[in-house]
Amino acid sequence: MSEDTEKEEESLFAAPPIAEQERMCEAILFATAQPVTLKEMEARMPHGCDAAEALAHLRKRYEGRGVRVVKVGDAWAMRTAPDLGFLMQKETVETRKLSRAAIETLAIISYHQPVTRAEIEEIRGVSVSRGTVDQLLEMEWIRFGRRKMTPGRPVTFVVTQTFLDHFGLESARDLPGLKELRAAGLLENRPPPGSMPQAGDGEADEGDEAEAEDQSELFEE
Amino acid sequence: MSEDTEKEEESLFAAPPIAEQERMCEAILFATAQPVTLKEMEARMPHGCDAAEALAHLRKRYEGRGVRVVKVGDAWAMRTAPDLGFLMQKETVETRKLSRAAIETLAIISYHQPVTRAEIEEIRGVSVSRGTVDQLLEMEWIRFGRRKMTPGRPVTFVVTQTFLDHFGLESARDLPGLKELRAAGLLENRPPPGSMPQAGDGEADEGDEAEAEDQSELFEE
Amino acid sequence: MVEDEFEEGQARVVPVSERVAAEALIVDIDGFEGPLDVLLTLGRTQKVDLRKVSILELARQYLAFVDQAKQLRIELAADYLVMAAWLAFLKSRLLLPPDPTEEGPSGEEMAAHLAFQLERLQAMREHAAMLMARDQLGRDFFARGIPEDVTRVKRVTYTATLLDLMQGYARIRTKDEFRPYSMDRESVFTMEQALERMRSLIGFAGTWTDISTYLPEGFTSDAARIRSATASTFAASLELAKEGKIELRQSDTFAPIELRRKD
Repeated sequence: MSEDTEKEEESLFAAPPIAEQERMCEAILFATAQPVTLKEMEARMPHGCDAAEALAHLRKRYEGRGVRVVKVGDAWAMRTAPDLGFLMQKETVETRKLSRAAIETLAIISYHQPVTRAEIEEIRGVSVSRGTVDQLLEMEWIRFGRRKMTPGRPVTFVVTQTFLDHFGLESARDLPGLKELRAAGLLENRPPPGSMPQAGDGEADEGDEAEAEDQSELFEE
Repeated sequence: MSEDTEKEEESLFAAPPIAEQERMCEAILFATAQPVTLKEMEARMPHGCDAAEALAHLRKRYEGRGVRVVKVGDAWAMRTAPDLGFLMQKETVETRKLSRAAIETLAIISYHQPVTRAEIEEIRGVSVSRGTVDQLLEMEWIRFGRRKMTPGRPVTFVVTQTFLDHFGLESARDLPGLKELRAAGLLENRPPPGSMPQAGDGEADEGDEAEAEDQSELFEE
Repeated sequence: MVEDEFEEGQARVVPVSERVAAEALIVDIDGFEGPLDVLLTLGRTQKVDLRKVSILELARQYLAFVDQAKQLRIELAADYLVMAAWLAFLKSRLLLPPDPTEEGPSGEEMAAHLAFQLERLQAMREHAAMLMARDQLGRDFFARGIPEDVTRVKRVTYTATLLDLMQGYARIRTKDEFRPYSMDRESVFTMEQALERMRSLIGFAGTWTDISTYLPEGFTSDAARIRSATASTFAASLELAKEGKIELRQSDTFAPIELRRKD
């Protein structure tokens, strides 16, 4: 191979000192876009260099530092130390308003707890998406209450202490009633003509209308 | 802002030891190809860290190595040592060949910044084509500076951090031969006596104020 | 270094023999970047410090250059000719003794400024070359080859206020009470109704009659109903007067309005 003749030619010149070879390895590993094999490294370094030895020195030098020399397959690369991974993340916290569907569901749970999903749907007049309930559970504003003693023994939802803390309430009973809401100007209309729909009246089946509304709920999220 | 409360919270914990901070700076600089400002760095490091001090240590540590810690404007970066460029033939990116007009325009902007188009034209004695400026803007080597307080409020051009990074300059003050040029009065904005023919007529007569601004600007950067 | 680059630039457009003959007579003016560039080249042929260049000699050379170019029927750009004219003027100023009554800068001042311009351009060219000769990123030194990008972790937290909660609840509980808005028409006597009523009555109005007597039954006691009926009856009267069916009169402001059939 031509490499051999080259070797003979170049062996007239001494290889650079090992410290210099280490510098070279360092620069190559730093700047190359892929992990580099020893062979590639030596091909790029002046003749007579011992990439393996230079690399061993370099590895040692980087021990315990913010950057490490790591083996990737049969090639070498430099990587930031794993314990500093947190520096490579930039966390941004974004606060968003709860969707209308979530607020309404939460409101119903807080006013009617313990309340089943079917009851929530009846009061809202639209079905409650799984995502909405999951979100509230995840936020730890609601939790499962005990099952209702009705056919099917449906689970109920109740609000949590986290919920009370967030809204500054001693208990859910402190929530203002409809009359007070009206007095506070939060209700514009006349009192409801009939009595309030009773919780536990059973699952009203959702018509097409409700389904259509359900769609809008999804979009709101 | 939430940042403040976070800060207060975290100030209860002591900042990591400086050696650890150095590791962090090392990892951050190592990971990115772009220069990172002190502010960005500290935003990513735990509260109470002194990135400037950590960097001073780090810079010293990398002295004479295959990779160096360099300052670019008000940011920091890691770059391979220039004497090892020969190892990196594979990484060499062929930059677009700049025309003589573009090179001269770039030089004029870097030495005279902030400088208006009319001033560039006066120095070169020819009008500056749109394409030349566009090319330099596109390469992000120049950007618009603040407008000059002269009639017409012309826009000015200044060089960018990318420019400094590309030419390995800490700041525009480190431009080669800047001092000598200034001493020779060749960076002065000398208004022509009487009616010297002007290329790109117009804002030839800058006030003394503008002149003073010119000079100080370079020192400021 | 700059020198080399510069000469190279010329070599592209000028045969060597011609350049040797007279460097000033380069006819392809496109090879130059304007008159200042030509002057700089001419100045450099004087092989002296630009600060000590003979402006007189320079002007002479430039004028010869322009002259030659014109003889070759090369279309000269206006700025070349403007420069020629200005240099001719400068030359005259430099040669003639200064006229103390004449205004404006002296020949020496103008010459000094030209020398300054040439020196500045030359300096910028040299420094441009110095800049380009520096180690450059991606050529002599390199950035990180495998950047580990900062991953942006976005954490979304949701919030709501007590007001949101209560309003939400109120919204649900009052949904059934919603009634589309429609005008309550019970106390309204429309103009159409008034017109219809009056058409059937004016046949009997042979004499002047107060229009208030035309208010319909049931609209004479409740104030709101009186208002509505009065307004519509009045409007209907105007309409009938317009049609020429009746005449209207009013003796005084706020006096009763009276109508009479028109025959």
